[in-house]
Amino acid sequence: PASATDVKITYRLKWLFNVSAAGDLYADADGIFEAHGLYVTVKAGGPERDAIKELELGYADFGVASADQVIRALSKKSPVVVIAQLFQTNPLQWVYRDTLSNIQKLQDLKKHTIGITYGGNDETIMRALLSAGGMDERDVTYFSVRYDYTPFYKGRVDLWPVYRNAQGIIIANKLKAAGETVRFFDPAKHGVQFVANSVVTSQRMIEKDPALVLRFLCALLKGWHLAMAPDNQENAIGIIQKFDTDTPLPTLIRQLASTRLLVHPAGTSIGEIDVNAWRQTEAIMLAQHLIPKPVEIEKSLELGIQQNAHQIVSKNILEKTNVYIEKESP
Amino acid sequence: MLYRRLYQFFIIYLLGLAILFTIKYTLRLSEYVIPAPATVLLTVAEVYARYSKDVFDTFSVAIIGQLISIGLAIFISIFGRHASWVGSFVKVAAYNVQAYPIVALAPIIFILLGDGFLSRLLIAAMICYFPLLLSMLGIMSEPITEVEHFYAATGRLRWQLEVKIRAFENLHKLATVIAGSATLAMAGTIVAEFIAANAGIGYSIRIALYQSDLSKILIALFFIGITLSCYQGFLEWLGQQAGKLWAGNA
Amino acid sequence: MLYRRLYQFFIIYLLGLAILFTIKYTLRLSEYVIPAPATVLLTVAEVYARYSKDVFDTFSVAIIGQLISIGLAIFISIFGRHASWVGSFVKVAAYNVQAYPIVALAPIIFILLGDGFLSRLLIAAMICYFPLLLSMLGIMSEPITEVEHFYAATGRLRWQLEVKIRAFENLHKLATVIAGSATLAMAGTIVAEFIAANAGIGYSIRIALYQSDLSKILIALFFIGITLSCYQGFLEWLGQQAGKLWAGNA
Amino acid sequence: MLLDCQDITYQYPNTELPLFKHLSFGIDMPGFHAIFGPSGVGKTSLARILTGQINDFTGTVTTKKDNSKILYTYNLERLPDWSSVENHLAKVTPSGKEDLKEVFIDFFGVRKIAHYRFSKLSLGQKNRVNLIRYLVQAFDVLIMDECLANVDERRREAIILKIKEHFPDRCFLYISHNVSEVARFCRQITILRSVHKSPQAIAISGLNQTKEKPFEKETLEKTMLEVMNAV
Amino acid sequence: MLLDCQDITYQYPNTELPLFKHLSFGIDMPGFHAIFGPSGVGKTSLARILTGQINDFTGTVTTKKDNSKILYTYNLERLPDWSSVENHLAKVTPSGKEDLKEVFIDFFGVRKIAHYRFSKLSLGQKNRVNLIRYLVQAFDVLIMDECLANVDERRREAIILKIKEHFPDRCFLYISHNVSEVARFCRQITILRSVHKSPQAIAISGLNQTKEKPFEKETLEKTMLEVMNAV
Ligand SMILES: Nc1ncnc2c1ncn2[C@@H]1O[C@H](COP(=O)(O)OP(=O)(O)OP(=O)(O)O)[C@@H](O)[C@H]1O
Ligand SMILES: Nc1ncnc2c1ncn2[C@@H]1O[C@H](COP(=O)(O)OP(=O)(O)OP(=O)(O)O)[C@@H](O)[C@H]1O
Ligand SMILES: [Mg+2]
Ligand SMILES: [Mg+2]
Repeated sequence: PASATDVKITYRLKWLFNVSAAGDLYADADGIFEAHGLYVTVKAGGPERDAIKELELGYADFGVASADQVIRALSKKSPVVVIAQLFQTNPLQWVYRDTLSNIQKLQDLKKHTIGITYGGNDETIMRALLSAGGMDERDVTYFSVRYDYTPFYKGRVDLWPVYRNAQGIIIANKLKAAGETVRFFDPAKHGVQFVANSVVTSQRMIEKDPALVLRFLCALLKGWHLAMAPDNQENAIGIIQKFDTDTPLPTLIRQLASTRLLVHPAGTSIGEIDVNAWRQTEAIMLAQHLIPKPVEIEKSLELGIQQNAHQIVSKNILEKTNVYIEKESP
Repeated sequence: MLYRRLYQFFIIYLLGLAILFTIKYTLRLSEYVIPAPATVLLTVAEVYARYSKDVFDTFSVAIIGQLISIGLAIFISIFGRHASWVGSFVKVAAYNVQAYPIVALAPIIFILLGDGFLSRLLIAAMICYFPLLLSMLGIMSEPITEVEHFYAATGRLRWQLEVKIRAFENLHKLATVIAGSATLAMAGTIVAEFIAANAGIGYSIRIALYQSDLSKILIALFFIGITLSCYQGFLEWLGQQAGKLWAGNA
Repeated sequence: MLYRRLYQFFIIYLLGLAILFTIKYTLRLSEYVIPAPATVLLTVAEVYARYSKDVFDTFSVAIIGQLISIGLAIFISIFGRHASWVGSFVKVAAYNVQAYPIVALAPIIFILLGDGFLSRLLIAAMICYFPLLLSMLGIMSEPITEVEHFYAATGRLRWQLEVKIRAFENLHKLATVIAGSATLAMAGTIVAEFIAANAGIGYSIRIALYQSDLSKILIALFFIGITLSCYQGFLEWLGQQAGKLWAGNA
Repeated sequence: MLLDCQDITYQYPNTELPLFKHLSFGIDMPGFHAIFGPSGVGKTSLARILTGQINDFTGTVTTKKDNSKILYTYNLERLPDWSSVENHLAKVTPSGKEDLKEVFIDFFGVRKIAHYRFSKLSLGQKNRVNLIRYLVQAFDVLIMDECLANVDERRREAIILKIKEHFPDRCFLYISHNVSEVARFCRQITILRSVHKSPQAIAISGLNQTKEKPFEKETLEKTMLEVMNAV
Repeated sequence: MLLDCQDITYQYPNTELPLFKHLSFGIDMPGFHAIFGPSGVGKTSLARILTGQINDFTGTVTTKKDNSKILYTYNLERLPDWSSVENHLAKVTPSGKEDLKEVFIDFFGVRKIAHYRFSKLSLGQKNRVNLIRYLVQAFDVLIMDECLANVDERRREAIILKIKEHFPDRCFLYISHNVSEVARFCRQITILRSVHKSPQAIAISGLNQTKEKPFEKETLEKTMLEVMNAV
C-alpha cells in the first residue's frame, strides 16, 4: 500500500506563501515530509484558488480551506473532510486607530464605518457580530473593501478587516512609523467563533489510505510544532523568509509571534479541531442563508485521525527522535 | 442580422454549458465544482431579476465609458499621428499607461479620484480606449494623397480636414473597431466593478466568486453576453446608417 | 528613435512621481498613504534585482502570448471577414468570450487547464488578441477592387491571395496595431500572474498590494515601462524593415 | 451573334433618369471593335452590364457559346506591389503562353522596367503592364476600358496592331475617346448615344486597319466624320 | 523668364540610370504650353520637380516672381465623397470666383451631375470636376498632367479653348499624349526626350489656336510631323 512506500503528494495552501503557512512551509523545507516518506509539492493559494475543488479534480491531495468554504462545499455534496484546524482563533480581525474609543462591547460598533469584503467571510462574521449585539447593518456604515487600504489610511473607514498575524502587523508598523497606534477588534472575544484555515482532504483519500492521511498529518503537525516552538524561532524565521521574500525580518518576527497566539493559544493543542466553533460557524451560515439546510458538520470532522496524529507528534517531539517511521514500517 | 447574432450567441453559450456539464458528469464532480443543470435553473429563478438589473446598470456605465474612450482615442490619435516629438511623446505616454495592469493602478486611481462612479468610469474607459487608439493611429498617420493633394497644394489642409478625410476613407474599418470596442467597454466596466464598485454585475460576480457559486457566474455571463450581442448588432446597424448618410448610400 | 522613446518614458514616469509627491506634501499625506522619495529609493535598492528578473520573466511570457494572439487574430479574422453565417458565428464567439472579465473566467480556466504556464499564457493571449482581431477584421473585410478585380475575373482569387492583398495594402496599419498590442500582451500577462499568483512581476505586484507597499508598485511600474518602451521601439523598427523588404523600399 | 444585347434598360439607384432605355446592339464577328461615345454616356456602365458586375438591369445579354468568357480591364487597375512586375506577370501567365508574354513585354516596351514594382511605374507603363496580363489569359471577349489612355499615340497604335495580329479570332471591345484611332483600327464601332436619342446605339464600320492593309486618308476622314455626327 | 529650369539632373533612388541629365528648358511668356513626350520619359517626374514634390535633384528651377504659385493636378485625384460635387466646389472657391465656377460647371457639362458624389461620376466627369476646382484657385502656373485624358475630344477641345479665353495671362503646362491637340492648341511645346539624347528637351512652337484664330490644316500637319520627329 501507498503508506509503506514513498508517495508524491500535492498540498494546496489557502493563500500566498506567508507566515500563515509557517508550519506547512517548515514541514516542507525542513525535510519533515521526506522523513515521513512523502514527496510533497506545496502550492501557494490565492483568492481565485479553491483547494476543495482541486481535491475533487485530483489536482491536489490535501489542502487548506476556510471553514465557510468547507461548509459550502459540504452543503453542495462535495466529499471533503477536515483533518485538522490550523487556527484556533480566527486571524481575521478588524484594525482601528486608538484615536477611536476602545471597542469593548459590540454596541461600541454603532455608528462606525466598517470595512467588509462583500461576499467574503468577514461580512459573514460582522453580520453575526451585529446580530449577536442586537444590531443590524443600519446601525453601522459598511464600506466595501478592495485591494488597497487608502480609505482606512485616510480615515474614511474606522475599522478595516485584516489578517491579524500578517497584514495586521504590517499596517500596525506603518502607522506606528507615523506615530499612530492601533488596536484590533477580535470577534472571538465577543463570542463569535468562526473557524478559519483547516486542513482538508477528500473522503476518497480517507477511505482509500487512512494511514497515508495519518502520516501526512503527523508530518504537517510536526512542522507546525517546530514552526511555533519559541526556542526554534531562528529556524522557523529562516524558512519562512525563503518563501516570503517581501517581508522584512523584524516584521516577520512579530508576525510569527502573533501567529503563535492564534495557532497555539494556551489550553489548546496544535491542529485541534474545535467542534463547537465549527457548529457555531455552521449555525451562523445557516442563519444568514449562506447554506440552505444544516450539513451536520461534525460528521465531516475527522477528530480521530487528528487526535491520533497529535499524540504521535507530541510524543516524538518530546523524544526529539523520529520513532514514528520504525513503528509504522513493517 | 440581429436575430442571427442572438441565436448564434445562444448556440455558443449552450455549447459552453454542454462542455462544462460533460466534464462534470464524466469526472463525477460535485455540485460544488460544477453545478447541475437543475441547480443552474433554480439559481436563474432566484437571481434573474437582480442580475438583469445589474447588467443593465453596468451596461449604462459601459456606454458612457465607451463614448469617453472614443473621444480619448480620437484626441490622442490626432496628436500621435505625426512622427513629431509631441506625437511620439503622446504615444509613449498612452502606451505605457496601458501596460500597467489596472489592478496595480487602481490604488492610485482611488487615491486621486476616490472610489465610486468616476473611478469605475475611468477604468472602463482605460480598458476600452486602447484598441480604438491603435487603429485610429494607424488610420490617421497614413496620408491619402489622391484626395489630400489638392487641399495641401492650395494650403487648405488644416488638421481637422486631414482627420476628416482619413476617417472617411476608413469609415468601414473605424465602424468595425468602434462596434467591437463595445465589448471591451463592457469588460472594462465589469473589471472596474470587480475591483472597485459596490454595484453592477461585476460586483455580483465577485460575490459569486467568493461564495464559489459557479451557477451564478454562468447566469451573469449569459446576461452579459445577450446584452452585448444586442448592443453589438445595434452599433453595426448604426455604423451602416452613418456610412449610408455620410457616403450618400454608397 | 529608441533613445527618444526611452527618455520620453523617463519624463512621463518622473512626471507621474512628481504628481504623486506633490499630492503627498500638499495634502500632508503620511508615509503609509504615499511613501516619501527616500523610501522609494531605499526600496529600489532592496528589490531592483528581483523585480528586473520578474519583469524579464513576465516579458518572455508576454512575447509568446503576443505571437499566439497574432496567430489567433489572423485565424479568426480570416473566417470572420465574410458576412457569411460562419463569419458572423466566429465573430459573435470571439466577441462574447472577450466580454467576460478574465477575473470571472479565471476560475473556470484554472479548472480546465490547472495553474501554471498554460493558464498564464492563455489569459495573456486572450487580453492581447482582441484589438488585433478588430483591426484585422476591419482590414480583411474591405475589398481592394483595383487590385483584386483581375484575380477575381480570372478565377485566381483564392482566400490566401485575398488576405495577402488586403494585408499588404494595409501594412502600415497592421504594423501599428501589432506593435501596440505588445503593450496589451504585457498587461495581459501581468493580470494573469496577478490572478494565478505563481510567478512574474504580476505576482510581485499582488504581494506589494497585499502589503500595501506603494513604493514597490511604483518600482514595478518603472521596470515594466522601460522594458516595454524598448520592445515597442524594436517592434516598430521591425515593422519598418518588413515593410521595406516586402514593398521594396517603397 | 458573338455577343448580343437586346432591349437593355437600366437606371442607377437614386438617380433621376435611366442610363439605358431599350438599348440593343450586337457583335456578329470576331475582331477589334469599339464602343464609342461622349464622356458620361454609359460606356463603362455597359461594360459592367456585359460582365455581370451590374445585374439588376432588364433586357438580355447573350453570347454565342453560353460559357463565353468575357474579361473587363480598365485603366485604374493596380498590380500588387510586393514583387516586381515581371514576377507578377510570370505568376499569372497560363502555361503555354509564356512566349506570348515575353513577346508582349518586349513589344510593349516594358522590358527595361519589368523589374520595378508596379507603384514605381509611370501611368502609361502601368497601362501596358496591366494589359499584358489580360492578353495572356483565356477569353472570348476582352473589354478594354480606356486601358491605353495614358500611353503615347505611336506606341498605342503599334500595340493595337500587334493585338489584332495575334488574336484574329477573338473579340475585343475597345473603349477610347480617340476618334481617329477608333475609326482607323476598329472593325465595328458601336456608338453609344444619350438616352434621349433613339436608337441609343448605332453601329458604324471602321477601317479596321492592319499591318498588311493600310488606309486611305479620305476614307478615314469620312469615317471620322460619320462617327462624330452619329454621336 | 516666367519659369526656368537649368541643368537639371535627377535619378530615382535605386534605379540604374538617371531620368534627367543636364535638362534645361524655359517658358518665357504666359499661355497654354505643353510638355510632350513618350510614356515613361519623365513628364510627371518633371512636374513633381517643378512643384517641389521631388527636391533631391541638382540644378535650378527659377520663376519670375520668386513667390510664383505653381499648382499641379493629375488625373487620379479624387474629391472627398462625403458631400456632393457642387458642395465641394462651392467650399473651395475663393470669394469673387463664384461666377467663374458656375460658368465652368455649365461649360464643362457637369451641371446635371453636380449633385452626385464624386465616386458616382464617370472618369471623364471626374476629370472635369477636378479641373474646375483648380481653375478657380489663385495660381501663376498650372500643370495639367493628363487631367483631361478621359474626356471625349470634342469636349476637351472646347474646354481648352475656354481656358485660353479666360486666362490669357496665366501659364499652363499641359501634359497629354494627343499630338494633334498639343500641336493645335499649345503655344510652346516642350518635348522631353530620353536621357540618351541631348539636348533632352526641345522647344517647338505650336499653332496656339484660339476661338478667334482658327488654324490651317497644312501647318497643323507640319507641326505634328515636327513634333513626332523631335520625340
Ligand atoms: N454608381 C453609380 N451611381 C449613380 N450613377 C452612376 C454610377 N456610376 C455611374 N453613374 C452615372 O452614369 C453615367 C455613365 O457613367 P459611365 O462611367 O458608364 O460613363 P462612361 O461612358 O464610362 O464615361 P467616361 O467616358 O467618362 O468614362 C454617368 O453620368 C455617371 O454619373
Ligand atoms: N518613385 C519612383 N521610383 C523609381 N522610378 C520611378 C519612380 N517614379 C517613376 N519612376 C520611373 O521614372 C520614369 C518616368 O516616370 P514618369 O511618371 O515621370 O513618366 P511620364 O513621362 O509621366 O510617363 P506617362 O506619360 O506614362 O505618365 C519611368 O520609367 C518610371 O518607371
Ligand atoms: Mg468610363
Ligand atoms: Mg505621367
